[in-house]
Amino acid sequence: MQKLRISTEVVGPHKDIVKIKVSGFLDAHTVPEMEEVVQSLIEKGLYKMIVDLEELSYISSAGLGVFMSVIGDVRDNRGDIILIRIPPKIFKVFDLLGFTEIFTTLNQEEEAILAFTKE
Amino acid sequence: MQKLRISTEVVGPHKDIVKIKVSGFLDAHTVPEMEEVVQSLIEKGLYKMIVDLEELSYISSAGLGVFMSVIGDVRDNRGDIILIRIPPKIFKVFDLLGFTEIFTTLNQEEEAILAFTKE
Amino acid sequence: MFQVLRLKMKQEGRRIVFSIPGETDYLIQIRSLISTVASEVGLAEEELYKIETAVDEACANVIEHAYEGEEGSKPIQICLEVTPSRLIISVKDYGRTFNPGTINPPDLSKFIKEKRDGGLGLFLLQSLMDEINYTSDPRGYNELTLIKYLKPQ
Amino acid sequence: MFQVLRLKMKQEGRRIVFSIPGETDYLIQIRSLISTVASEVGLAEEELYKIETAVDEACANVIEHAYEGEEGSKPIQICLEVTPSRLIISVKDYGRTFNPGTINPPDLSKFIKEKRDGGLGLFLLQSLMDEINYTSDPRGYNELTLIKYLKPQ
Ligand SMILES: Nc1ncnc2c1ncn2[C@@H]1O[C@H](COP(=O)(O)OP(=O)(O)O)[C@@H](O)[C@H]1O
Ligand SMILES: Nc1ncnc2c1ncn2[C@@H]1O[C@H](COP(=O)(O)OP(=O)(O)O)[C@@H](O)[C@H]1O
Repeated sequence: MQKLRISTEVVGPHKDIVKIKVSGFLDAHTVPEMEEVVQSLIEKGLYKMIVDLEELSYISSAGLGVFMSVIGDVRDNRGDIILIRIPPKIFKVFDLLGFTEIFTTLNQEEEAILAFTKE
Repeated sequence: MQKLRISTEVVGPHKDIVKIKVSGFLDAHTVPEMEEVVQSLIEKGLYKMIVDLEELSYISSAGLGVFMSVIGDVRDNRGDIILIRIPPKIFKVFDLLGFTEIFTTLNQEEEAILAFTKE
Repeated sequence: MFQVLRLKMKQEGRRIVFSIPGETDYLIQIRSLISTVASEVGLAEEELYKIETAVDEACANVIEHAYEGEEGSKPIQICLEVTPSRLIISVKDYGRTFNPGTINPPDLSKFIKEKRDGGLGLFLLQSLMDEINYTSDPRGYNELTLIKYLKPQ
Repeated sequence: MFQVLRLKMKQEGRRIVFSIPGETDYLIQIRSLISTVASEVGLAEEELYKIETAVDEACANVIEHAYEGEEGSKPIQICLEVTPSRLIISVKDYGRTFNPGTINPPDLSKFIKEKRDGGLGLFLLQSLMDEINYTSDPRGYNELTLIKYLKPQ
Protein backbone atom coordinates (compact mmCIF):
# COMPACT_ATOMS: atom_id res chain seq x y z
CA MET A 1 0.00 0.00 0.00
CA GLN A 2 1.39 3.34 -1.01
CA LYS A 3 0.30 6.29 1.10
CA LEU A 4 0.10 8.99 -1.54
CA ARG A 5 0.22 8.91 -5.32
CA ILE A 6 0.49 12.02 -7.46
CA SER A 7 0.51 12.09 -11.23
CA THR A 8 0.63 15.13 -13.51
CA GLU A 9 -0.55 15.52 -17.08
CA VAL A 10 -0.60 18.50 -19.42
CA VAL A 11 -4.12 19.18 -20.72
CA GLY A 12 -6.20 21.84 -22.50
CA PRO A 13 -6.21 23.27 -26.01
CA HIS A 14 -2.98 25.23 -25.47
CA LYS A 15 -1.26 22.54 -23.44
CA ASP A 16 -0.57 25.07 -20.72
CA ILE A 17 -2.75 23.55 -18.01
CA VAL A 18 -1.48 20.83 -15.67
CA LYS A 19 -3.86 18.29 -14.21
CA ILE A 20 -2.57 16.92 -10.90
CA LYS A 21 -4.24 13.70 -9.86
CA VAL A 22 -3.89 12.95 -6.17
CA SER A 23 -4.89 9.69 -4.53
CA GLY A 24 -4.38 8.17 -1.11
CA PHE A 25 -3.61 10.05 2.07
CA LEU A 26 -2.41 13.63 2.19
CA ASP A 27 -1.33 14.05 5.80
CA ALA A 28 1.60 15.55 7.71
CA HIS A 29 3.70 12.60 6.59
CA THR A 30 3.07 12.78 2.86
CA VAL A 31 2.68 16.54 2.50
CA PRO A 32 6.33 17.10 1.45
CA GLU A 33 5.68 14.97 -1.67
CA MET A 34 2.76 17.17 -2.63
CA GLU A 35 4.74 20.34 -1.97
CA GLU A 36 7.54 19.14 -4.18
CA VAL A 37 5.22 18.47 -7.12
CA VAL A 38 3.55 21.88 -6.82
CA GLN A 39 6.87 23.69 -6.41
CA SER A 40 8.39 22.02 -9.44
CA LEU A 41 5.40 23.11 -11.58
CA ILE A 42 5.81 26.68 -10.35
CA GLU A 43 9.52 26.58 -11.16
CA LYS A 44 8.62 25.52 -14.69
CA GLY A 45 6.22 28.46 -14.96
CA LEU A 46 3.16 26.23 -15.06
CA TYR A 47 0.63 28.23 -13.06
CA LYS A 48 -2.62 26.78 -14.36
CA MET A 49 -3.36 23.80 -12.17
CA ILE A 50 -6.34 21.49 -11.98
CA VAL A 51 -6.14 19.31 -8.90
CA ASP A 52 -8.24 16.15 -9.22
CA LEU A 53 -9.07 14.87 -5.75
CA GLU A 54 -11.53 12.13 -6.69
CA GLU A 55 -9.33 9.38 -5.27
CA LEU A 56 -8.07 11.25 -2.27
CA SER A 57 -9.02 9.31 0.87
CA TYR A 58 -7.78 11.72 3.48
CA ILE A 59 -6.60 15.29 3.85
CA SER A 60 -5.29 16.99 6.97
CA SER A 61 -4.78 20.69 7.57
CA ALA A 62 -1.18 20.29 6.41
CA GLY A 63 -2.53 19.12 3.05
CA LEU A 64 -4.64 22.24 2.73
CA GLY A 65 -1.62 24.29 3.74
CA VAL A 66 0.16 23.34 0.51
CA PHE A 67 -2.54 25.02 -1.56
CA MET A 68 -2.81 28.00 0.81
CA SER A 69 0.89 28.77 0.66
CA VAL A 70 1.13 28.90 -3.14
CA ILE A 71 -2.22 30.26 -4.32
CA GLY A 72 -1.01 33.88 -3.98
CA ASP A 73 2.02 33.30 -6.21
CA VAL A 74 -0.01 31.27 -8.66
CA ARG A 75 -2.64 33.98 -9.07
CA ASP A 76 -0.02 36.73 -9.29
CA ASN A 77 1.24 34.89 -12.37
CA ARG A 78 -2.15 34.78 -14.10
CA GLY A 79 -2.72 31.20 -13.02
CA ASP A 80 -5.05 29.48 -10.60
CA ILE A 81 -5.55 26.27 -8.67
CA ILE A 82 -8.92 24.71 -9.46
CA LEU A 83 -9.96 21.80 -7.30
CA ILE A 84 -12.15 19.19 -8.98
CA ARG A 85 -14.11 16.12 -7.95
CA ILE A 86 -13.64 16.61 -4.21
CA PRO A 87 -15.16 13.67 -2.27
CA PRO A 88 -17.95 14.85 0.08
CA LYS A 89 -16.13 14.17 3.35
CA ILE A 90 -13.04 15.97 2.11
CA PHE A 91 -15.16 18.83 0.80
CA LYS A 92 -16.43 19.31 4.38
CA VAL A 93 -12.91 19.87 5.62
CA PHE A 94 -12.22 22.41 2.87
CA ASP A 95 -15.50 24.07 3.72
CA LEU A 96 -14.94 24.21 7.49
CA LEU A 97 -11.71 26.08 6.94
CA GLY A 98 -13.13 28.54 4.41
CA PHE A 99 -11.25 27.11 1.43
CA THR A 100 -14.38 26.71 -0.67
CA GLU A 101 -14.76 30.50 -0.65
CA ILE A 102 -11.25 31.14 -1.83
CA PHE A 103 -10.69 28.27 -4.24
CA THR A 104 -12.76 27.38 -7.25
CA THR A 105 -14.18 23.89 -6.83
CA LEU A 106 -15.74 22.16 -9.83
CA ASN A 107 -17.05 18.74 -10.72
CA GLN A 108 -15.55 18.11 -14.11
CA GLU A 109 -12.17 18.47 -15.69
CA GLU A 110 -13.86 20.03 -18.76
CA GLU A 111 -15.37 22.81 -16.68
CA ALA A 112 -11.98 23.55 -15.19
CA ILE A 113 -10.32 23.63 -18.61
CA LEU A 114 -13.06 25.93 -19.84
CA ALA A 115 -12.53 28.22 -16.87
CA PHE A 116 -8.86 28.53 -17.75
CA THR A 117 -9.45 28.93 -21.49
CA LYS A 118 -12.07 31.67 -21.14
CA GLU A 119 -9.90 33.89 -19.00
CA MET B 1 -22.61 -4.57 13.23
CA GLN B 2 -23.69 -7.80 14.82
CA LYS B 3 -20.91 -10.15 15.84
CA LEU B 4 -22.59 -13.48 15.12
CA ARG B 5 -25.76 -14.43 13.31
CA ILE B 6 -27.20 -17.92 13.35
CA SER B 7 -30.29 -19.04 11.50
CA THR B 8 -31.77 -22.52 11.32
CA GLU B 9 -34.00 -24.07 8.69
CA VAL B 10 -35.45 -27.55 8.32
CA VAL B 11 -34.46 -29.10 4.99
CA GLY B 12 -34.38 -32.44 3.14
CA PRO B 13 -37.05 -34.81 1.77
CA HIS B 14 -38.09 -35.99 5.25
CA LYS B 15 -37.78 -32.60 6.93
CA ASP B 16 -35.55 -34.13 9.55
CA ILE B 17 -32.35 -32.28 8.68
CA VAL B 18 -31.53 -28.87 10.12
CA LYS B 19 -29.40 -26.44 8.19
CA ILE B 20 -27.61 -24.02 10.51
CA LYS B 21 -26.31 -20.93 8.74
CA VAL B 22 -23.59 -19.14 10.66
CA SER B 23 -22.19 -15.74 9.75
CA GLY B 24 -19.88 -13.28 11.43
CA PHE B 25 -17.41 -14.07 14.18
CA LEU B 26 -17.42 -17.24 16.24
CA ASP B 27 -14.99 -16.45 19.04
CA ALA B 28 -14.82 -16.88 22.82
CA HIS B 29 -17.34 -14.07 23.17
CA THR B 30 -20.02 -15.39 20.83
CA VAL B 31 -19.54 -19.11 21.40
CA PRO B 32 -22.33 -19.36 24.01
CA GLU B 33 -24.86 -18.30 21.34
CA MET B 34 -23.70 -21.12 19.07
CA GLU B 35 -23.78 -23.62 21.92
CA GLU B 36 -27.31 -22.65 22.75
CA VAL B 37 -28.55 -23.20 19.20
CA VAL B 38 -26.89 -26.61 18.95
CA GLN B 39 -28.11 -27.69 22.39
CA SER B 40 -31.68 -26.70 21.65
CA LEU B 41 -31.63 -28.80 18.47
CA ILE B 42 -30.33 -31.78 20.41
CA GLU B 43 -33.04 -31.33 23.00
CA LYS B 44 -35.59 -31.44 20.20
CA GLY B 45 -34.07 -34.69 18.93
CA LEU B 46 -32.77 -33.07 15.75
CA TYR B 47 -29.45 -34.82 15.25
CA LYS B 48 -28.94 -34.33 11.54
CA MET B 49 -27.17 -31.03 11.17
CA ILE B 50 -25.73 -29.24 8.18
CA VAL B 51 -23.63 -26.29 9.26
CA ASP B 52 -23.21 -23.72 6.48
CA LEU B 53 -20.10 -21.68 7.16
CA GLU B 54 -19.93 -19.73 3.90
CA GLU B 55 -20.40 -16.39 5.64
CA LEU B 56 -18.33 -17.11 8.70
CA SER B 57 -15.53 -14.54 8.92
CA TYR B 58 -13.69 -15.92 11.92
CA ILE B 59 -13.51 -19.01 14.10
CA SER B 60 -11.42 -19.54 17.20
CA SER B 61 -10.63 -22.81 18.98
CA ALA B 62 -13.65 -22.17 21.24
CA GLY B 63 -15.84 -22.23 18.14
CA LEU B 64 -14.46 -25.59 17.12
CA GLY B 65 -14.99 -26.77 20.68
CA VAL B 66 -18.76 -26.49 20.25
CA PHE B 67 -18.71 -29.08 17.48
CA MET B 68 -16.20 -31.31 19.29
CA SER B 69 -18.25 -31.49 22.45
CA VAL B 70 -21.48 -32.65 20.80
CA ILE B 71 -20.38 -34.77 17.84
CA GLY B 72 -20.23 -37.91 20.05
CA ASP B 73 -23.82 -37.50 21.24
CA VAL B 74 -25.04 -36.59 17.79
CA ARG B 75 -23.50 -39.67 16.18
CA ASP B 76 -24.72 -41.94 19.00
CA ASN B 77 -28.21 -40.84 17.97
CA ARG B 78 -27.79 -41.75 14.29
CA GLY B 79 -27.13 -38.15 13.37
CA ASP B 80 -24.11 -36.22 12.18
CA ILE B 81 -22.73 -32.72 11.81
CA ILE B 82 -21.75 -32.01 8.22
CA LEU B 83 -19.84 -28.82 7.61
CA ILE B 84 -20.41 -27.16 4.26
CA ARG B 85 -18.94 -24.28 2.30
CA ILE B 86 -16.04 -23.63 4.67
CA PRO B 87 -14.06 -20.54 3.57
CA PRO B 88 -10.42 -21.43 2.80
CA LYS B 89 -8.84 -19.59 5.72
CA ILE B 90 -11.28 -21.17 8.15
CA PHE B 91 -10.75 -24.56 6.57
CA LYS B 92 -7.07 -24.23 7.45
CA VAL B 93 -7.89 -23.86 11.12
CA PHE B 94 -10.15 -26.92 11.04
CA ASP B 95 -7.39 -28.77 9.24
CA LEU B 96 -4.58 -27.76 11.60
CA LEU B 97 -6.54 -29.19 14.52
CA GLY B 98 -7.47 -32.44 12.78
CA PHE B 99 -11.17 -31.62 12.43
CA THR B 100 -11.21 -32.31 8.71
CA GLU B 101 -10.40 -35.95 9.46
CA ILE B 102 -13.23 -36.35 11.93
CA PHE B 103 -15.94 -34.20 10.38
CA THR B 104 -17.42 -34.52 6.93
CA THR B 105 -16.81 -31.34 4.97
CA LEU B 106 -18.69 -30.77 1.73
CA ASN B 107 -19.19 -27.98 -0.76
CA GLN B 108 -22.90 -28.09 -1.41
CA GLU B 109 -26.03 -28.33 0.68
CA GLU B 110 -27.38 -30.92 -1.79
CA GLU B 111 -24.42 -33.22 -1.21
CA ALA B 112 -24.95 -32.99 2.53
CA ILE B 113 -28.67 -33.74 2.21
CA LEU B 114 -27.82 -36.71 -0.01
CA ALA B 115 -25.34 -37.98 2.56
CA PHE B 116 -28.05 -37.92 5.23
CA THR B 117 -30.74 -39.43 2.98
CA LYS B 118 -28.61 -42.34 1.77
CA GLU B 119 -27.73 -43.54 5.26
CA MET C 1 -24.38 -4.47 21.00
CA PHE C 2 -23.07 -0.90 20.84
CA GLN C 3 -25.30 -0.10 23.74
CA VAL C 4 -23.82 -2.97 25.72
CA LEU C 5 -20.26 -1.97 24.89
CA ARG C 6 -20.95 1.61 25.85
CA LEU C 7 -22.58 0.74 29.12
CA LYS C 8 -19.86 -1.71 30.06
CA MET C 9 -17.09 0.75 29.27
CA LYS C 10 -18.83 3.33 31.42
CA GLN C 11 -19.81 1.23 34.39
CA GLU C 12 -16.41 -0.09 35.18
CA GLY C 13 -14.22 2.60 33.74
CA ARG C 14 -12.97 0.58 30.82
CA ARG C 15 -10.45 2.24 28.58
CA ILE C 16 -8.49 1.34 25.51
CA VAL C 17 -5.02 2.80 25.44
CA PHE C 18 -2.46 2.89 22.62
CA SER C 19 1.09 4.02 22.74
CA ILE C 20 2.56 4.85 19.33
CA PRO C 21 5.91 6.24 18.27
CA GLY C 22 5.73 10.02 17.83
CA GLU C 23 6.53 10.18 14.14
CA THR C 24 4.51 11.12 11.10
CA ASP C 25 4.99 7.61 9.61
CA TYR C 26 2.54 6.35 12.19
CA LEU C 27 -0.26 8.84 11.57
CA ILE C 28 -1.90 6.52 9.07
CA GLN C 29 -1.97 3.76 11.68
CA ILE C 30 -3.27 6.07 14.36
CA ARG C 31 -6.20 6.99 12.11
CA SER C 32 -6.97 3.33 11.41
CA LEU C 33 -6.80 2.41 15.07
CA ILE C 34 -9.10 5.25 16.08
CA SER C 35 -11.53 4.30 13.39
CA THR C 36 -11.46 0.64 14.43
CA VAL C 37 -12.28 1.41 18.02
CA ALA C 38 -14.71 4.26 17.39
CA SER C 39 -16.72 2.31 14.83
CA GLU C 40 -17.78 -0.04 17.63
CA VAL C 41 -19.56 2.83 19.32
CA GLY C 42 -22.06 2.95 16.49
CA LEU C 43 -20.98 6.29 15.03
CA ALA C 44 -21.83 7.03 11.42
CA GLU C 45 -19.09 6.96 8.78
CA GLU C 46 -19.08 10.74 8.60
CA GLU C 47 -18.55 11.15 12.34
CA LEU C 48 -15.79 8.56 12.30
CA TYR C 49 -13.98 10.52 9.62
CA LYS C 50 -14.21 13.67 11.72
CA ILE C 51 -12.82 11.93 14.77
CA GLU C 52 -10.00 10.35 12.78
CA THR C 53 -9.11 13.76 11.39
CA ALA C 54 -9.21 15.47 14.78
CA VAL C 55 -6.94 12.86 16.36
CA ASP C 56 -4.61 13.01 13.36
CA GLU C 57 -4.33 16.80 13.75
CA ALA C 58 -3.68 16.47 17.47
CA CYS C 59 -0.94 13.89 16.91
CA ALA C 60 0.61 15.81 14.01
CA ASN C 61 0.85 18.83 16.34
CA VAL C 62 2.51 16.77 19.03
CA ILE C 63 5.07 15.49 16.54
CA GLU C 64 5.73 18.87 14.94
CA HIS C 65 5.53 21.16 17.95
CA ALA C 66 5.64 19.30 21.27
CA TYR C 67 8.40 17.01 20.01
CA GLU C 68 9.64 19.64 17.56
CA GLY C 69 10.32 17.10 14.88
CA GLU C 70 12.92 15.24 16.94
CA GLU C 71 13.02 11.74 15.55
CA GLY C 72 11.65 8.93 17.42
CA SER C 73 12.13 7.94 20.92
CA LYS C 74 9.10 9.65 22.49
CA PRO C 75 5.72 7.99 22.18
CA ILE C 76 2.23 9.45 21.91
CA GLN C 77 -0.32 7.86 24.19
CA ILE C 78 -3.92 7.80 23.07
CA CYS C 79 -6.69 6.79 25.42
CA LEU C 80 -10.30 6.06 24.44
CA GLU C 81 -13.16 5.98 26.88
CA VAL C 82 -16.86 5.66 26.19
CA THR C 83 -19.69 6.75 28.44
CA PRO C 84 -23.36 6.53 27.45
CA SER C 85 -23.22 10.16 26.35
CA ARG C 86 -19.63 10.75 25.26
CA LEU C 87 -16.68 9.38 23.38
CA ILE C 88 -13.61 10.77 25.11
CA ILE C 89 -10.22 10.56 23.43
CA SER C 90 -7.14 11.92 25.09
CA VAL C 91 -3.81 12.48 23.38
CA LYS C 92 -0.90 12.59 25.77
CA ASP C 93 2.59 13.82 24.95
CA TYR C 94 5.81 14.13 26.93
CA GLY C 95 7.13 17.22 25.19
CA ARG C 96 6.88 20.99 25.12
CA THR C 97 3.83 22.60 26.72
CA PHE C 98 1.90 25.44 25.05
CA ASN C 99 -1.09 27.64 25.72
CA PRO C 100 -3.75 27.15 23.09
CA GLY C 101 -5.72 30.18 24.35
CA THR C 102 -8.85 30.95 22.37
CA ILE C 103 -8.82 29.28 19.00
CA ASN C 104 -10.22 31.58 16.32
CA PRO C 105 -11.14 30.82 12.71
CA PRO C 106 -8.07 31.37 10.54
CA ASP C 107 -7.97 34.62 8.55
CA LEU C 108 -7.37 32.95 5.21
CA SER C 109 -6.74 36.13 3.21
CA LYS C 110 -4.04 37.11 5.64
CA PHE C 111 -2.53 33.60 5.70
CA ILE C 112 -2.46 33.58 1.90
CA LYS C 113 -0.78 36.97 1.79
CA GLU C 114 1.83 35.70 4.25
CA LYS C 115 2.24 32.48 2.24
CA ARG C 116 1.66 30.43 5.37
CA ASP C 117 1.44 26.69 5.00
CA GLY C 118 -0.02 26.01 8.44
CA GLY C 119 -1.98 27.42 11.31
CA LEU C 120 -5.21 25.59 10.46
CA GLY C 121 -4.90 22.50 12.63
CA LEU C 122 -6.21 23.60 16.00
CA PHE C 123 -9.22 25.35 14.51
CA LEU C 124 -10.04 22.32 12.36
CA LEU C 125 -9.67 19.98 15.30
CA GLN C 126 -11.92 22.14 17.44
CA SER C 127 -14.52 22.40 14.68
CA LEU C 128 -14.67 18.63 14.27
CA MET C 129 -15.23 17.81 17.94
CA ASP C 130 -17.86 18.92 20.42
CA GLU C 131 -15.41 19.87 23.17
CA ILE C 132 -11.66 20.06 23.49
CA ASN C 133 -9.50 20.68 26.51
CA TYR C 134 -5.73 21.00 26.96
CA THR C 135 -3.92 20.49 30.25
CA SER C 136 -0.33 20.26 31.25
CA ASP C 137 0.61 17.97 34.12
CA PRO C 138 3.54 18.84 36.38
CA ARG C 139 4.63 15.19 36.19
CA GLY C 140 5.86 15.97 32.71
CA TYR C 141 3.12 15.39 30.23
CA ASN C 142 0.46 17.33 28.35
CA GLU C 143 -2.95 16.03 27.49
CA LEU C 144 -5.35 17.21 24.81
CA THR C 145 -8.81 15.78 25.40
CA LEU C 146 -11.24 15.51 22.50
CA ILE C 147 -14.90 14.88 23.22
CA LYS C 148 -17.69 13.82 20.89
CA TYR C 149 -21.24 13.71 22.21
CA LEU C 150 -23.09 10.50 21.47
CA LYS C 151 -26.75 10.51 20.64
CA PRO C 152 -28.72 8.56 23.21
CA GLN C 153 -29.81 5.25 21.65
CA MET D 1 7.37 1.78 2.47
CA PHE D 2 7.11 -1.48 4.48
CA GLN D 3 10.83 -1.75 4.31
CA VAL D 4 11.20 1.75 5.71
CA LEU D 5 8.67 1.14 8.48
CA ARG D 6 10.36 -2.10 9.42
CA LEU D 7 13.81 -0.63 9.48
CA LYS D 8 12.73 2.39 11.46
CA MET D 9 10.92 0.28 14.04
CA LYS D 10 14.02 -1.82 14.41
CA GLN D 11 16.69 0.84 14.49
CA GLU D 12 15.27 2.86 17.29
CA GLY D 13 13.28 0.25 19.14
CA ARG D 14 9.86 1.53 18.13
CA ARG D 15 6.91 -0.32 19.55
CA ILE D 16 3.18 -0.02 19.38
CA VAL D 17 1.44 -0.89 22.60
CA PHE D 18 -2.28 -1.38 23.34
CA SER D 19 -3.97 -1.86 26.63
CA ILE D 20 -7.44 -3.36 26.35
CA PRO D 21 -9.95 -4.46 28.98
CA GLY D 22 -9.63 -8.19 29.71
CA GLU D 23 -13.09 -9.23 28.54
CA THR D 24 -14.30 -11.29 25.64
CA ASP D 25 -16.31 -8.31 24.27
CA TYR D 26 -13.04 -6.76 23.21
CA LEU D 27 -11.63 -9.76 21.32
CA ILE D 28 -13.14 -8.52 18.08
CA GLN D 29 -11.39 -5.19 18.54
CA ILE D 30 -8.11 -6.82 19.45
CA ARG D 31 -8.21 -8.79 16.20
CA SER D 32 -8.92 -5.65 14.17
CA LEU D 33 -6.16 -3.72 15.88
CA ILE D 34 -3.61 -6.47 15.30
CA SER D 35 -4.62 -6.73 11.69
CA THR D 36 -4.38 -2.94 11.24
CA VAL D 37 -0.86 -2.80 12.57
CA ALA D 38 0.40 -6.05 11.08
CA SER D 39 -0.88 -5.24 7.60
CA GLU D 40 1.63 -2.38 7.46
CA VAL D 41 4.43 -4.90 7.67
CA GLY D 42 3.53 -6.23 4.24
CA LEU D 43 2.25 -9.63 5.36
CA ALA D 44 -0.14 -11.47 3.06
CA GLU D 45 -3.83 -11.73 3.96
CA GLU D 46 -3.40 -15.35 4.96
CA GLU D 47 -0.56 -14.60 7.36
CA LEU D 48 -2.52 -11.73 8.87
CA TYR D 49 -5.42 -14.05 9.59
CA LYS D 50 -3.10 -16.49 11.33
CA ILE D 51 -1.60 -13.77 13.49
CA GLU D 52 -5.05 -12.38 14.36
CA THR D 53 -6.15 -15.86 15.36
CA ALA D 54 -3.06 -16.55 17.46
CA VAL D 55 -3.40 -13.27 19.36
CA ASP D 56 -7.13 -13.89 19.84
CA GLU D 57 -6.40 -17.32 21.33
CA ALA D 58 -3.75 -15.86 23.62
CA CYS D 59 -6.11 -13.15 24.86
CA ALA D 60 -9.06 -15.53 25.23
CA ASN D 61 -6.83 -17.70 27.43
CA VAL D 62 -5.84 -14.73 29.57
CA ILE D 63 -9.48 -13.82 30.07
CA GLU D 64 -10.65 -17.36 30.77
CA HIS D 65 -7.71 -18.72 32.72
CA ALA D 66 -5.33 -16.02 33.96
CA TYR D 67 -8.24 -13.76 34.95
CA GLU D 68 -10.54 -16.76 35.51
CA GLY D 69 -13.51 -15.01 33.99
CA GLU D 70 -13.53 -12.24 36.61
CA GLU D 71 -15.21 -9.29 34.97
CA GLY D 72 -13.37 -6.32 33.98
CA SER D 73 -10.93 -4.32 35.83
CA LYS D 74 -7.73 -5.98 34.66
CA PRO D 75 -6.34 -5.03 31.27
CA ILE D 76 -4.43 -7.03 28.70
CA GLN D 77 -1.40 -5.31 27.28
CA ILE D 78 -0.34 -6.11 23.76
CA CYS D 79 2.95 -4.94 22.37
CA LEU D 80 4.03 -5.10 18.72
CA GLU D 81 7.58 -4.78 17.58
CA VAL D 82 9.01 -5.24 14.11
CA THR D 83 12.57 -6.06 13.22
CA PRO D 84 13.77 -6.71 9.66
CA SER D 85 13.37 -10.43 10.25
CA ARG D 86 10.55 -10.76 12.81
CA LEU D 87 7.18 -9.53 13.91
CA ILE D 88 7.13 -9.88 17.68
CA ILE D 89 3.85 -9.62 19.56
CA SER D 90 3.72 -9.96 23.30
CA VAL D 91 0.56 -10.44 25.32
CA LYS D 92 0.95 -9.43 28.93
CA ASP D 93 -1.47 -10.26 31.75
CA TYR D 94 -1.56 -9.49 35.46
CA GLY D 95 -3.25 -12.71 36.54
CA ARG D 96 -2.60 -16.34 37.38
CA THR D 97 0.63 -17.90 36.13
CA PHE D 98 0.76 -21.34 34.52
CA ASN D 99 3.28 -23.70 33.02
CA PRO D 100 2.52 -24.41 29.38
CA GLY D 101 5.09 -27.24 29.26
CA THR D 102 5.30 -29.01 25.93
CA ILE D 103 2.27 -28.38 23.79
CA ASN D 104 1.20 -31.53 21.96
CA PRO D 105 -1.38 -31.95 19.20
CA PRO D 106 -4.77 -32.60 20.78
CA ASP D 107 -5.96 -36.22 20.80
CA LEU D 108 -9.30 -35.47 19.14
CA SER D 109 -10.82 -38.95 19.56
CA LYS D 110 -10.18 -38.77 23.28
CA PHE D 111 -11.48 -35.19 23.54
CA ILE D 112 -14.66 -36.23 21.70
CA LYS D 113 -15.17 -39.21 24.00
CA GLU D 114 -14.78 -36.89 26.99
CA LYS D 115 -17.13 -34.32 25.40
CA ARG D 116 -14.54 -31.63 25.90
CA ASP D 117 -15.28 -28.20 24.48
CA GLY D 118 -11.76 -26.84 24.80
CA GLY D 119 -8.10 -27.69 25.04
CA LEU D 120 -7.28 -26.70 21.46
CA GLY D 121 -6.14 -23.12 21.92
CA LEU D 122 -2.49 -23.42 22.82
CA PHE D 123 -1.79 -25.97 20.11
CA LEU D 124 -3.56 -23.83 17.51
CA LEU D 125 -1.69 -20.73 18.62
CA GLN D 126 1.62 -22.54 18.46
CA SER D 127 0.84 -23.97 15.02
CA LEU D 128 0.01 -20.54 13.64
CA MET D 129 3.20 -18.81 14.78
CA ASP D 130 6.86 -19.58 14.17
CA GLU D 131 7.91 -19.31 17.81
CA ILE D 132 6.15 -18.82 21.11
CA ASN D 133 7.54 -18.22 24.55
CA TYR D 134 5.85 -17.81 27.96
CA THR D 135 7.48 -16.12 30.92
CA SER D 136 6.27 -15.06 34.31
CA ASP D 137 7.79 -11.93 35.84
CA PRO D 138 8.18 -11.65 39.61
CA ARG D 139 6.86 -8.07 39.36
CA GLY D 140 3.44 -9.61 38.88
CA TYR D 141 2.83 -10.19 35.24
CA ASN D 142 3.03 -12.97 32.69
CA GLU D 143 4.01 -12.52 29.10
CA LEU D 144 3.31 -14.75 26.12
CA THR D 145 5.49 -13.79 23.17
CA LEU D 146 4.40 -14.73 19.68
CA ILE D 147 6.92 -14.50 16.85
CA LYS D 148 6.40 -14.59 13.10
CA TYR D 149 9.42 -14.67 10.81
CA LEU D 150 9.35 -12.12 8.03
CA LYS D 151 10.72 -12.92 4.63
CA PRO D 152 13.61 -10.65 3.77
CA GLN D 153 12.50 -8.13 1.15
N1 LIG E 1 0.69 19.87 20.83
C1 LIG E 1 1.28 21.09 20.73
N2 LIG E 1 2.39 21.36 21.46
C2 LIG E 1 3.00 22.54 21.37
N3 LIG E 1 2.57 23.54 20.58
C3 LIG E 1 1.48 23.36 19.84
C4 LIG E 1 0.78 22.12 19.87
N4 LIG E 1 -0.28 22.22 19.04
C5 LIG E 1 -0.23 23.44 18.51
N5 LIG E 1 0.82 24.16 18.98
C6 LIG E 1 1.15 25.57 18.66
O1 LIG E 1 -0.02 26.20 18.15
C7 LIG E 1 0.21 26.68 16.82
C8 LIG E 1 -1.04 26.50 15.97
O2 LIG E 1 -1.27 25.13 15.73
P1 LIG E 1 -2.10 24.65 14.47
O3 LIG E 1 -3.34 25.45 14.41
O4 LIG E 1 -2.28 23.19 14.55
O5 LIG E 1 -1.24 25.03 13.22
P2 LIG E 1 0.16 24.46 12.73
O6 LIG E 1 0.43 23.22 13.49
O7 LIG E 1 -0.04 24.20 11.29
O8 LIG E 1 1.14 25.57 12.99
C9 LIG E 1 1.40 25.92 16.32
O9 LIG E 1 2.11 26.61 15.34
C10 LIG E 1 2.21 25.72 17.59
O10 LIG E 1 2.98 26.83 17.88
N1 LIG F 1 -2.91 -17.46 29.84
C1 LIG F 1 -3.14 -18.54 30.62
N2 LIG F 1 -3.10 -18.41 31.96
C2 LIG F 1 -3.32 -19.46 32.75
N3 LIG F 1 -3.58 -20.70 32.30
C3 LIG F 1 -3.62 -20.91 30.98
C4 LIG F 1 -3.40 -19.84 30.08
N4 LIG F 1 -3.49 -20.34 28.83
C5 LIG F 1 -3.76 -21.63 28.94
N5 LIG F 1 -3.83 -22.01 30.24
C6 LIG F 1 -4.06 -23.39 30.74
O1 LIG F 1 -3.75 -24.32 29.72
C7 LIG F 1 -4.88 -25.11 29.37
C8 LIG F 1 -4.93 -25.37 27.88
O2 LIG F 1 -5.22 -24.16 27.19
P1 LIG F 1 -5.87 -24.21 25.73
O3 LIG F 1 -5.11 -25.20 24.92
O4 LIG F 1 -5.91 -22.83 25.22
O5 LIG F 1 -7.32 -24.78 25.91
P2 LIG F 1 -8.57 -24.15 26.67
O6 LIG F 1 -8.27 -22.72 26.95
O7 LIG F 1 -9.68 -24.33 25.71
O8 LIG F 1 -8.73 -24.96 27.91
C9 LIG F 1 -6.07 -24.33 29.88
O9 LIG F 1 -7.15 -25.16 30.17
C10 LIG F 1 -5.50 -23.65 31.11
O10 LIG F 1 -5.51 -24.53 32.21
